[in-house]
Amino acid sequence: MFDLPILSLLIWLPILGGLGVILFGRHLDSRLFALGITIISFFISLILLVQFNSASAEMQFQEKLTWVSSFNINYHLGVDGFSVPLIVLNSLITILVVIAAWEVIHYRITQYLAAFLVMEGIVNGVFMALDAVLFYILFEAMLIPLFLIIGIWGGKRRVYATLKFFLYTFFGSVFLLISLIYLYQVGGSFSITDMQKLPLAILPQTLIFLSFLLAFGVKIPMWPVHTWLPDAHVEAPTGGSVILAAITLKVGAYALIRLALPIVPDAAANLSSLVIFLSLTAVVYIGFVALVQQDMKKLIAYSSIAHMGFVTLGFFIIYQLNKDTSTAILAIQGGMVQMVSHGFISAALFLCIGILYDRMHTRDINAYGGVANKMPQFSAFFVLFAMANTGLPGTSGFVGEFFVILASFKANVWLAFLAATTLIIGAAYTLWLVKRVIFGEIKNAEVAQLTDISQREFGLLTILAAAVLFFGLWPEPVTDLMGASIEHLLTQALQTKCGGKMLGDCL
Amino acid sequence: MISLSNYLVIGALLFSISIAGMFLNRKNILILLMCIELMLLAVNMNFIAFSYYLGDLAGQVFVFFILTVAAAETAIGLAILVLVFRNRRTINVQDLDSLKG
Amino acid sequence: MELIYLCIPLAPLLGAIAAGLFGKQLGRTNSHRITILGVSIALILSILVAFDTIGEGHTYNGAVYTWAVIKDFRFEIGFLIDNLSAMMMLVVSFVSLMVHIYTIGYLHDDSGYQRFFSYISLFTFSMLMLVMSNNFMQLFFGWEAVGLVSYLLIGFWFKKETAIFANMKAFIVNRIGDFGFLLGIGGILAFCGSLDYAEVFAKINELTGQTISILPGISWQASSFIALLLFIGAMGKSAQIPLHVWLPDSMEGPTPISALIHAATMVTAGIFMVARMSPIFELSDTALNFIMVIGATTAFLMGLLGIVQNDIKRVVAYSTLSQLGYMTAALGASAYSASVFHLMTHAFFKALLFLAAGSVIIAMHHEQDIRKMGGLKKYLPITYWACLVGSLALIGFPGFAGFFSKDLIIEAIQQSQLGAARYAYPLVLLGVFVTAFYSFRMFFLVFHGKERFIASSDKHGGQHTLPHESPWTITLPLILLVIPSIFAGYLLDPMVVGDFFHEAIYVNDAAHSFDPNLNSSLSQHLAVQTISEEFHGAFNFILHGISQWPFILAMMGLSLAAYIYLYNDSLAKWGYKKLHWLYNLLDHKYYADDFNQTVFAKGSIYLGKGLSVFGERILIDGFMVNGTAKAVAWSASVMRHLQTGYLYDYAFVMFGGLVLALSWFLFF
Amino acid sequence: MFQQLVFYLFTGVLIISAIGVVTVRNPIYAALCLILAFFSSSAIWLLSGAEFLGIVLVLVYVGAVMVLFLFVIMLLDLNLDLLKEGFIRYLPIGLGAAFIVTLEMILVLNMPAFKISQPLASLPANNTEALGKILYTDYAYPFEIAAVILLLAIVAAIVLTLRRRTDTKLQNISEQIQVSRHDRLRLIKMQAEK
Repeated sequence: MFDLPILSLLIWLPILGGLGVILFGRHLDSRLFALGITIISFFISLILLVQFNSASAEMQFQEKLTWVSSFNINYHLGVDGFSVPLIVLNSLITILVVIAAWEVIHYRITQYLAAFLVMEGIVNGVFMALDAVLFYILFEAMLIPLFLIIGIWGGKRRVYATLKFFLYTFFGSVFLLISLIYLYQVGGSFSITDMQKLPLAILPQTLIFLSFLLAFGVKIPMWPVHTWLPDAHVEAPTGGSVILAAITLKVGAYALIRLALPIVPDAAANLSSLVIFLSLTAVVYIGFVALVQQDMKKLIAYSSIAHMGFVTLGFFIIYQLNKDTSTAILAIQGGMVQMVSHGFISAALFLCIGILYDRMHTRDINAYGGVANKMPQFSAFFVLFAMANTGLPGTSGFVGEFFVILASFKANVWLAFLAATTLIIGAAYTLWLVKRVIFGEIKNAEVAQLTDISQREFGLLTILAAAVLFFGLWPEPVTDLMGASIEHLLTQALQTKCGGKMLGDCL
Repeated sequence: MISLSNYLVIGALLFSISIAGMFLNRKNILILLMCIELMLLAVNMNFIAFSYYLGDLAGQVFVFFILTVAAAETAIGLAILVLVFRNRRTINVQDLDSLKG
Repeated sequence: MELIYLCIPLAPLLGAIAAGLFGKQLGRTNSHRITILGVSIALILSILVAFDTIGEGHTYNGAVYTWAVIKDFRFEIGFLIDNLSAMMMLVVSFVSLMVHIYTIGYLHDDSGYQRFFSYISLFTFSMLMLVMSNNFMQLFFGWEAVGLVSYLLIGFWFKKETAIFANMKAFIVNRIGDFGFLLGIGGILAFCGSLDYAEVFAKINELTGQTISILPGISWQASSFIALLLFIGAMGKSAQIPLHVWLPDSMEGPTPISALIHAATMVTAGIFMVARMSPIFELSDTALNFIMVIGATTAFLMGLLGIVQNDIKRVVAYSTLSQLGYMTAALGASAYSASVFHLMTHAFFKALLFLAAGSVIIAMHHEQDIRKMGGLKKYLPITYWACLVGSLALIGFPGFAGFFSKDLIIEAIQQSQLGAARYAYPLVLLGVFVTAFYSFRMFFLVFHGKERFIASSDKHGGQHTLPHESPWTITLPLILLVIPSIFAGYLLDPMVVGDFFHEAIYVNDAAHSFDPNLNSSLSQHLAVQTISEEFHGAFNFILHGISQWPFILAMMGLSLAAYIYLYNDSLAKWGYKKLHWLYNLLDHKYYADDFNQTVFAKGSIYLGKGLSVFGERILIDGFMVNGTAKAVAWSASVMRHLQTGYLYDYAFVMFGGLVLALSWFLFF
Repeated sequence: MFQQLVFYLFTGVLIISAIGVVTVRNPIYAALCLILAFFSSSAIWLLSGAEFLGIVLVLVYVGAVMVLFLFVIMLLDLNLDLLKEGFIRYLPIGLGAAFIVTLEMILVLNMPAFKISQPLASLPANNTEALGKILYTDYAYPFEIAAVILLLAIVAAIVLTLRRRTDTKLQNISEQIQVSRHDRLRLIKMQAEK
């Protein structure tokens, strides 16, 4: 049992399962088959979680096979405190997506499920890869299933959305590849851990950092390279939106932690103001933009961008703290918890919108009103998730924002001030949405025909609601899981690599 | 004595003539194909000359291969020409502009 | 004992969960039984705790569980039980129980019956967590949780457009306060390194002398800055100007919650918070001055608004605002104990007033306009007497609860040596007159005079059954609340004079005025202590009070109201004509709502639209993203002309290349 | 001396026939001129010791390729007037281009490396044998590839020009045999006519 290559299993089981669904989908119930695969992988990820030693910052469960020996490329996997929660999150969300597709997707359901299974495997791989080439390939491969999901099962303007999504993200990645090759040229190894130890002068650091920022910033997405996200969300099917918001966005932020901060700490320190500026712009500017959206999915998409702004803010505020390690840990914890929490909340909100869309076939806010009259259970869930989205204490949405705001106060009052405006703006756009959709008199005949959520939908939302409340009331399990890894990260991220006297001071 | 440059001048002249031919007969694919043959002949001529003056057979081997490939090229070229004519009833180059951007 | 502490909030929570999740299965009766049981347990245990804490002097400070540990920072959920929290627990659970019982009658026919019980039990839980907390984070938890429940309850009748507008407004305005509060907490953590009350207060003196740089070159005292930020939170929750706008609108919710949340408990959370954090506020005269100005302004201006209101609940709501202003002003005068004392008495008599108003509303079949009432005295005797007691307590009639607490506040402000006191004192004095006037205006209009409701209903041609007294579920809480509304004032001796809160509240003895020549012997923060020294029993306090300005002003207000509304209402019409501009100003609530709607709400939307159109669509998507695509397409459309498709052109280009390559070879 | 005479003679013929290829109006004449050019160059090659290639040039080129050319020219119904259009117009350009190339080539040929008047080393006496030896040993693989290219060219030429006529009444016997009942007969259930 313990000798199983558990990480490889988490990658290849869903991928092979996905291929299996395509091959044998005609002969057996593809939904049950896919569900089985996802549940098994979820249990494997739970085993990973249980066996993971959170006291150690080492890469655990390492697997290493030679892949291309002439370039020193290896199939090298390993997990630490950053990867494990995201892997579990990914495995869980994929189950939900499969269940969410159960009665809703009629067109080529086998391929639909297969795409999600493959996606799960690839994303798990991204979270585990310790080899830069492997990482890059998986990072790019992730686009393919998502591209297909939006392009085949998407809405009317899906072709525009997919093209935009693909070109946008691909544009960023090109620079990533160049940087990785440069690092290989200098250090002679594609191993990420070797790259983290590689001393670099400030100029290459700056260029590499900018390329990382572009590549991962598009994925996160950071302002101003975010405009693909609302379009992609609007056109994506419900499952696609859920995966996009809950998982894909996390990959970018994870990559910042895994690559940008440890490999180029000096450049990150020098340019942290830029990233913080972009993050705060995301929080404030995007908040106002979200306020006026007429499309529910667009609104939630914009709110996702604003929330991810907290993640990047948390990651980069550490450079403004004068080496106050405790507060820096608080900030990174905040960013990470925000990622996990946003995974649940955005998934839940997109599922909710999907539930409404399945019944009304429109996402226009004006077409709704008084849904609470007809769907009381749904409304209760929706209000709960909306509140979580506004960062209400007791829900997971609060934890990350709380930590990040506390940490940024230490850095600068104004940073905290701008970050905390999300309390007001976030409440404004979310509650206005709730007011217009959920409350009020029944607006029209279509709303009057609505039926409350089925047991399947109830189950889905219950799982997410439980997760949201659990981590809101007791985030310690997550923070404990990451504690050691974050301290390790800080030693790398706050240490100069360019031979200067202090961080970022390199001649 | 006949020196190497004599041969090379022949090659150069043949080459120039074929280039002039391409300009002059720009509408007729057939003549264009013949000009290509002529051009290859010029190249071959140089190879043979170098082979002779440097005492190295490799030049002749090259000519051998060029002849082979040129024969194949002519065969396919003419086949395409026949096909074009069959479909368009013309081999006028001016009418063949499907590649226009 | 810890188990008891834990049970106090958990009992209502379980009730809330049961009624909320299984309301349908439980049915109406079981739902209210189970929630009332939960709150009763909380009340009984609170009484036990109160005896233990106040009687025996046991205090408790400990964690329930660790919420998260991040290196040096510990975030815990825990309880701090001392006299202050014990008293608050008592008030909360008592008023909550009254409201629970009252609701049985009030919402008898409502379809959301179980939901309502679930909400108010949840509220009780949140409020108890708030007052029992031993750290800032849990305080914030409770703070936002009561905001959430308030949101849900204001929008309880979610079909009503005004209600769902009001609840959104309430939440967002509260969020503005929370925004400051959260930043204040950030400051606490940044400077003290902990969020635990005990640890923070132990380190609080390190704050003095520390500065926060606000702008390059401008830095503030850290203590003032943090205190002000925290107070912004209190302003939101306790509805102080300019964040008061949500409270009148919140009257869209059912009356029981107006009594529980928007009068007795939640809105006083801000007062409680400032009192709890007295060690921080004591460090900053700036903050105290600011608090006193805001409080006094609120007390007077909001009272004025009460005069022109015709909705019975809104009159009470504005009186709540005004009373909250009194409490806040007292906080500014460092008279924390007086403020908390007033908080307690106010909780009782204002809950009483609201519940009585609710009783009237039921009797009038949900008619809330006091101009359409009148002469209800003979139909609603119990409500009448309850309302009378409440009003007397509110205006500070000697012997009633409000007299002691309010007099104390006014005295404290008079005694205060802070600069703001000179501004605040006249305002709070005038406020007394105003309070008496609008309270009895409402009282007389509702219970005395002509029975105008008959006329109005005749006009509509409807058959109007005469109003009759409410069922016992409604009158019982009224009667039970009458008792503390009269007698709670006599706790003055132990609570304020007896240094009841000495462990919970800290008054800076050493703080002296800015000007050492002014009055060096008297500490400017020691207003309460000064009063206490002159205190010789409750009876003497009453006797003393009768000869003072507050009493005289109150009687003047009462008499004026009686004269106008009982004998000569032409005076009101005269005043209305003469002071038309003033009436307009008051009727529009100083145009605060209009201002907010136009500037903030519309402004945000326009800003959002502008950013959405200009920033997103034109600049980023149009220029940067699609612009790149268009640039590529444009250059391709130019370049394509190079592709003529003619064989000889390609050959020509090849030839050109050949010549160039050859030339390169030759000449370079 | 005789060698020189022969050389210049064939060179003259070669150049004149090459000019003829590009100038004559009729493609058939052009092809015949090309044949003449091949003949004369083959003679020059023989002079310079490449007997095998000289013969191959005549056999393969003149014998096969040029015949193919002539076939095609004669099979196609060409409009010669159109094809010759613009000859005069492009004459200056053509001559100019040829002039530039010749000029540059002369400059190239002026390099000392090309100033060789005597063979530096002599080739083996039996040209065919020597060429065969290295072709089947050192150049075995290129030789094979050349063979494959030729095969490919044969296949390509056939495939390209193969015309499937639809107006013939050709039988597809295998299809006829494999036919089943369902392909030809459909049973319909219908109401009886009344």
